[in-house]
Amino acid sequence: MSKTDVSRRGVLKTSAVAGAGLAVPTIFTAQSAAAFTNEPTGSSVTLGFNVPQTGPYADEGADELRAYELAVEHLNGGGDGGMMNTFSSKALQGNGILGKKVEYVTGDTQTKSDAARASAKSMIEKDGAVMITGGSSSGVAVAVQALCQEAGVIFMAGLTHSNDTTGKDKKANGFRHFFNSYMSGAALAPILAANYGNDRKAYHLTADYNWGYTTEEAVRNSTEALGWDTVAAVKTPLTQTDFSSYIAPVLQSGADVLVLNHYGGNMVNSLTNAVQFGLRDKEVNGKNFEIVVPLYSRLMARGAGANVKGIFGSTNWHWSLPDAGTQAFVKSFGTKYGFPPSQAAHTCYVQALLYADAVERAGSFNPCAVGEALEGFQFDGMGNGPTLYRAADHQCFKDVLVVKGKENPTSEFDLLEIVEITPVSQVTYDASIFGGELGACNPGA
Amino acid sequence: MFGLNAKDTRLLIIVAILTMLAPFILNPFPEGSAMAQFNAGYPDLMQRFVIFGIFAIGFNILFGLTGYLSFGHAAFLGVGSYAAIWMMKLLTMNVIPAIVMGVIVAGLFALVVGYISLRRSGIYFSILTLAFAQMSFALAYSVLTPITGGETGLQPKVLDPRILDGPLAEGATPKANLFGLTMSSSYEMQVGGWLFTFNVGYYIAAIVMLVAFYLAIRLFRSPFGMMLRAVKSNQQRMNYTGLNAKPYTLAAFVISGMYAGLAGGLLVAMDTQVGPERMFWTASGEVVLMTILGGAGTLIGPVLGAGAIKYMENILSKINSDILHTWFAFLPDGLEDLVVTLIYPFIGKGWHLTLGIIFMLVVIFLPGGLVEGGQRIAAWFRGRKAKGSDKDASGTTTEPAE
Amino acid sequence: MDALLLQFLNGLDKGSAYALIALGLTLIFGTLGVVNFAHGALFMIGAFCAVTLNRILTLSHEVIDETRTDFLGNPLKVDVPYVYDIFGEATGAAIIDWSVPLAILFAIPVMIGVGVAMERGLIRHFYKRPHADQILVTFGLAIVLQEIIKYYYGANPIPTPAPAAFTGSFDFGAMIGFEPNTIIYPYWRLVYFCFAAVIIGAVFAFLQFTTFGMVVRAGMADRETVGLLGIDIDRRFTIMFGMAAAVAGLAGVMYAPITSPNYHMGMDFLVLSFVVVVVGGMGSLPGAVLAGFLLGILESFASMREVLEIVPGLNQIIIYLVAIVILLTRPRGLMGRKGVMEE
Amino acid sequence: MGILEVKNVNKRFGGLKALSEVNLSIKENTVHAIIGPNGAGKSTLLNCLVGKLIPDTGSVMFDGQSVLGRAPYEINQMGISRVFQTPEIFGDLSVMENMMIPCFAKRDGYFELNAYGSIGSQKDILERAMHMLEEMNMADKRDMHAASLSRGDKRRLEIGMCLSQEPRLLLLDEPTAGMARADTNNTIDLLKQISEERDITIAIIEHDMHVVFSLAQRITVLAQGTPLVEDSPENIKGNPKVREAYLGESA
Repeated sequence: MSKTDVSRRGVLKTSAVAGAGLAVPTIFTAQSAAAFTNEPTGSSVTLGFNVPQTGPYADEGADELRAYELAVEHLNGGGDGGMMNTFSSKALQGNGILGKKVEYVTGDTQTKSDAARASAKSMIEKDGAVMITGGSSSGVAVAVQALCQEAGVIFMAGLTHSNDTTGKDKKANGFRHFFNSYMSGAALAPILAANYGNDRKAYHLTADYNWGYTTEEAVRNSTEALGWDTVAAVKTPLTQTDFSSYIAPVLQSGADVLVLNHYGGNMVNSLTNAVQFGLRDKEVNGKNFEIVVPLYSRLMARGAGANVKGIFGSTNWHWSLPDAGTQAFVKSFGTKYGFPPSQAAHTCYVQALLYADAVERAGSFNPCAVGEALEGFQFDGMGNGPTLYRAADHQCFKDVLVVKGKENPTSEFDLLEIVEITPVSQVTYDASIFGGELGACNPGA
Repeated sequence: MFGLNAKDTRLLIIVAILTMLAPFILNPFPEGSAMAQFNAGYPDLMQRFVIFGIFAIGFNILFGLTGYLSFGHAAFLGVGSYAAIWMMKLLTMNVIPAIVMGVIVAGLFALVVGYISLRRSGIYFSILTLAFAQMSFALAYSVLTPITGGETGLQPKVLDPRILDGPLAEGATPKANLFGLTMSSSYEMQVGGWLFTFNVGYYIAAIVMLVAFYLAIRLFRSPFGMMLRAVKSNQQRMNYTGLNAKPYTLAAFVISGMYAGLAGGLLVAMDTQVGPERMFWTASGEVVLMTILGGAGTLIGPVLGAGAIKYMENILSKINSDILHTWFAFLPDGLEDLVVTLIYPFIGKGWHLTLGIIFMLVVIFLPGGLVEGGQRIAAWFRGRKAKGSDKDASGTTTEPAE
Repeated sequence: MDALLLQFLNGLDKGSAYALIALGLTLIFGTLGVVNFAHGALFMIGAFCAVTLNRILTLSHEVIDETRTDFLGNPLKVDVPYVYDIFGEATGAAIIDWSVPLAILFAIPVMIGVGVAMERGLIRHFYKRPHADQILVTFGLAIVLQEIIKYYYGANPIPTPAPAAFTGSFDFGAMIGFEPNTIIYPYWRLVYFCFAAVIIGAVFAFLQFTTFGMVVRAGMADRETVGLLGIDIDRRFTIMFGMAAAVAGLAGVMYAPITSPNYHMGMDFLVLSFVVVVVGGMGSLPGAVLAGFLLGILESFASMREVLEIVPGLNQIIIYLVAIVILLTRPRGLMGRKGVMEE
Repeated sequence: MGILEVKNVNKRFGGLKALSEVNLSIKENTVHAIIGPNGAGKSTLLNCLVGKLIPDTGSVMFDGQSVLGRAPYEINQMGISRVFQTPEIFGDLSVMENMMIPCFAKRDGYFELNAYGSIGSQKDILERAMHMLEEMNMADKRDMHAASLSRGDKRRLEIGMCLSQEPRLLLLDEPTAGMARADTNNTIDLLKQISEERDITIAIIEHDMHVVFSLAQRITVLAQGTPLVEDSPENIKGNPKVREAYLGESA
C-alpha cells in the first residue's frame, strides 16, 4: 500500500477498467507513486467546476457553469472555438489538454465556505479533479483557495472582487483573473471627478463584511485623493433587505454623493431604496445628488431594473466591448445559449482557457509547473486587452471598465454602457500593500 | 459488555463495525462505472458523516430527551470551531488541544446561553436560542472580524506563531496532525475495479464518534437520562417530586453544547478552516432536520439522519444534466429527454427540493423518523414470520427504542 | 431631533411590514394552534404574484426592428406586449406601470386558494400533532415552495417597480417646519404604511364586528367549547387560514417595489417575523402589531450612524437583543397569554 | 402545636380577595379535610402550602420551618407531597420508572448528575420502587406505559409515588374527582389503609362528602376565603352554620 496525502483517482480511472475485467479480484497497490495530486494518467483529465447552484448567487453560478461547459467544448475541439481563436497564445490545439480529453464535474458552493470546501474536496478526493475553479464570492474563493493549496491542486478563482483573495489571503496555488476593489476605486475615481467635480461630499453605505470593507477603503482612498470629502461611512448588515433607515439620513448629512459598497441582493435593494427616496432628484450644495455603485454586475443590475440608469460603476468585462476576443466569445456563447454572457461567465471561461493553455505550455499538469507557466504570463485577445498574470500575487492586471446604467436599453441584457476603459497602468499597485504571503506551490503527493 | 445491556451492546458493536468498514460499505460501485457517482466512500464525506453524527447525537440529548427544541445549536458548533482554529494558530497543529479547547469553549458558551434561555420553555426557549445564535453569526460576520476573520473566515497561515510547534520547513504548509500523523493522509487499496480509501482523519473522527456514541448510550440509560425524560414528560410532577428541573435541563444543554463543540473542533481538525455561515440559523435548522429525519429520542436515529442529509448535500447536488443524459442514454432520444426533464428539477441544484419533499414525507408518515421506518419494516417481516406472536413488542417497552 | 423623527417614521414603515406578516402568523396560530413556518413563503408567493401579473401583462410577441441590431449583430427583435395591441400603447403602458397595485386584485384569489389548499391538504392533519411536528412539516413545505419558485423564476431578484406616479419622495420635514431635505419620505412607503394600517384595521374590525369573527375569536379563546356548541369551527378555520394567507400575500405584493422579490425573501422574513410574534406574545393579535412596530422603530434607531459609532454592530443584533430582553422580563412576550406554547 | 401551622394568611388576586385571615393547624398523624363550596379558596390555600403561590401576608410553618418563598421542589424535600386533582404522572415513562424517580429524589436530593452509571446498577432504588409497586398492587403493570393506565391506576400510582418519598404530610386535591363509584371506594380504602399503617399526616381537599366523612378525623370548612369552623366530623355534620353555608345546598 502506498501512503499519499490525497487520493489519486485519476490514476485509477483507466487502470480500473483493466481491473474490472479480471475474474478474480486481485489486491494490488497503486505502485506508480504520482508526482502530484490527481495526476491524470488516462486519456482524459477532470476539472472541477465549483459554482453556487443554490442560494442568492445561483443565477451567476448558472452562468458560470454555462461558460465552463462552453470552454470545455472549445478545448475539446467542439463549437467555433470562441476565444481560442483570438487568444495570443496558440498552444491550445482543440484536442483537449495535452491531448487528453477534458471532462468535468460540477458542485454546489451554496455561497458558503463550508459547503464550497466540501464540494471541492469531493471533486479532489472522489472525482480526481486536477484543478478547481469557480465561485461567486470572496469568502468562498479564499476558503477554496486555501483548500487547494493544502491539497495540491490549482485554483482558478471565479468571480471574487475582494482585495484579500490575492492580497492577505493569497496562495501559491491560487490565481485570479477578476479585478478587485482596489482597481475599482482607482478606475472609478477619475471618472467620478470628471463628471461630478472635485468638490464632492460622499456618504458610504458599506456591506458589513470583508469585501465591503476593502471596497469602501479603495473608493474612499482614491476619491479623497482627488479632493472628495467622506462625510460618513455606515456599515449595513449583510442580511438587510430594507435599507430605508440607512438611506433616509443621507440627505441630512450634507452629502451629495451616495456610494453603495454593496453587491448582489444588497446592491439591488439599497439602490432601489435610494431611488425610491428620490435621492437622485435632489439638489444638495447646489449640485445634483448622485449615486455610485463601485462593483456592477449585469445580472444584478437587472434586479434593480430602471433604477440603474445613469449610475456609474466598474465592471471586469462587458459583452458590448468591441475587441475581437469579446466578439468571438459573445458570438459563441450567444449562439449556444441565446443571450450574452455575464462578466462572471467571461472570467470563468477565460480562467479555464488560461489554465489549459498554461498546462500546454508547461507540458505538465503539475500544479507547480502550471503555476510557473501562469506567473508573469502576458497575453491578449481575451476581451480585456493586454493582460499580465503578475507573479508576485497571482493577480491579473488589465484594463478596467467604468460603466454607466444605460438610459435607453434595447433589451434586458443591454443595461450598461461603457464610459471608459481605464488603462491598466492606472490600476496597478504594489504587490506588497495588502500583506499576506504567497508561500510555495504545493503539488500534493 | 461495557456496562451496557445486551441490546445496546449489540447496537454499539454494529455501529462500530459499520463505521470501521465504511470505506468499503460506502463505495459499493466500481470506479469509472456509471453508478460510481453514488459512491460516498471518500475521506471528506465520510468525515462529515461521523462529525455531523456527533453533532446530531448531542442535539438529540437535549431535544430527544428533554423536548427542549433549540434553534441555535449551530452557534456552539461555530464557537467550538473558532476555538479550535485559534489553538492551531497559536499553539500547535496537533488536533488534540484544538478539539479539547473546542469542547471547553462551546461548553462554557452553552452554559451562558442555556442559563439565560432555560428561564423560558416551549417556543420562547426556541426563540431565545435562535436569537443568541443569530447574534453570534451576525457579529462573527461583521464587527468581530479581527477575531473571526469575518466573511473569509480563518485558516492556519504559514506565519502564525504556533508556539509549541517547531518552525515549518521551507515551503511547507501547516497541516493538522495527531503527533505527526497527518489528518489528510490516506492508504488506498484497490480490489479489482474498486478503490477503497482509508483516511487517518476519518478513523480518528470515527473513533471519537464511537466514544461519543457510547457515552450517549450510557447517558440514555443512566438515572440522569431518565430524569431528562421525566422533564419532557411532566415538569409539574417533577417539581412536586422534589426535583429541580432546571439544573437537569441546563446540564443536558451544556452536554449537548459540548457535543456540538466537539463536532466543531473535529471539523477544524479535518478541514482547517472556519467561516461564520457555520452558525447561521439554517445550520441550526439542519441539525434539527437530521435529528427528526433519523428519529428524535432514539440512539441511532440522529446519526442516520445526519448521514442522509450530508449524502444528499454532497452526492445529489453533484449530479448534473450531463450525467443524467449519460445514464439514460440507452433510452430513445425523445424518451431520454423526457426522463431527464422529469428528474432534473430534483437533483443537482434542485437537491433542496428533494430534501424538502423527503423531509415533509417523513414528518407526515413517519413521525419517528427513519428508525420508525426501519422498525415498521422489521415488524412487518417478523409479522410475516410469526403472525401476532409478539403483540407486546410496541408500547410497553421500558426503554426508548434504539 | 429631526434625525430621531426621521428614524421613527422609517421605523413605522418597516414595522408595518413586520406587523402585517406577524398578524397573519398570529391569526393562524391563534385560531388553529398551528405554528406555520411556511408563512414567510406565503409572503414570498405574494410578492411573486406581483411579478407574475407583471409577466402576464408584458406577455409579448416579437417585432423585428431592422434599424437596430442585437448583441450578436442580428436585427433586433423588439418585444411588444399584447396589452399594447389590445388597449393601445398609452393605455397599455399605463396598465403595465400599475401592475403592482393591480396585483392586489390578482393576489387575493390566488393567496386564498393557496392558503385553503395548504390547510386542507396539509395543515389540517397536523392540528392534533405536537407543535414540533407542525414547525417541521411547515418548514419542509417552506423549502419546497421556495424551490419551486426558484425553479420557475431563478435566483436573482426581479425588479417590480411601483407605478411611476409613486416614485420619488415628498419632503415631510419641510411641511412641519424643519429645514428642507431633512425628513423625506418616499411616496410608496406612505402608500405601504396606509395600506398596512387599512389591512390591520380591517382584520380587527372583521374579528370584532362580524359573527364570523366572533366565533373565531371565541375559538381562539376556547376551541373545545366552541366545538361543543355545534359550530362547524373547522370550516371557519379553513377560511381563516385563507384569510391569513391573503394578508401575508398582500403584504408581499405591496412589498415588491421596496425589495425586489427573490425566492428566499420568505426565509429572510421568517425568522424575523417569528421573533416579532414571540415578542408580541404568541396568539395575541394586538401584541403582534405592537411588537412589529416596536421592533421596526428600534431597528431604525439602531441603524443611525450616531448610535453605531458608540456601539458598533448594534444594527446587526438589535432585534435579537430586544427579543431576549423582553422575553426575560416579560415571560410571555408583550401581550401573550399564559400557557400558550410553553409546553 | 400541629405539624402544619397556617397563620393569618391573606391572598388577593387583583380586586378579588381569595383568602382572608386564614388560620389552620393540622395535627400530626391525623386525616384533616378541608371542605367548602366552589370558590371558597380551597385550591388557593393548597397552592400556598406547596409553594405555587406566595401569600400576601401571614405565615405557613411546616414542622417549625417556614415554607414561604421556597420553590415546590424544596417544599417537597422538606416532607410535603402533593396528589393532584387529575393524576400527574410521567406519562411517557413506564410504571416502574415512575416509581423510581421519587426514590431517586428521596435518596439524591433535588439534583444529581449521574449520567454514566446505569439504572440497573441502582439496586436500592430498584428494590424500593418494586416494593412500593407491590404495596400498591401494581407489580404486574411495572413495564406498562404510565399513560396507558386506567384512571384509577394512575391515581394509585401517583399516591404510591408520593408515599415512596415517605412524606410527613400528604396533600390530596380532590383525589376522587371524576372517578367511578368503585374507583372512589378503592381510593378511600387505600387512603384509610395508608393512614392506619403509616406514620403520616394527610390533608385532603374534597367535594365528595362520602369521601370526607369516611376518612377525616378533623374537618375545616372554608367559605369565602376564610375558615368558618373547624371540628370533628360528627360535630360538623350537626353544625347549623355549616349546614347553612354549605351542606344545605350540596348535600
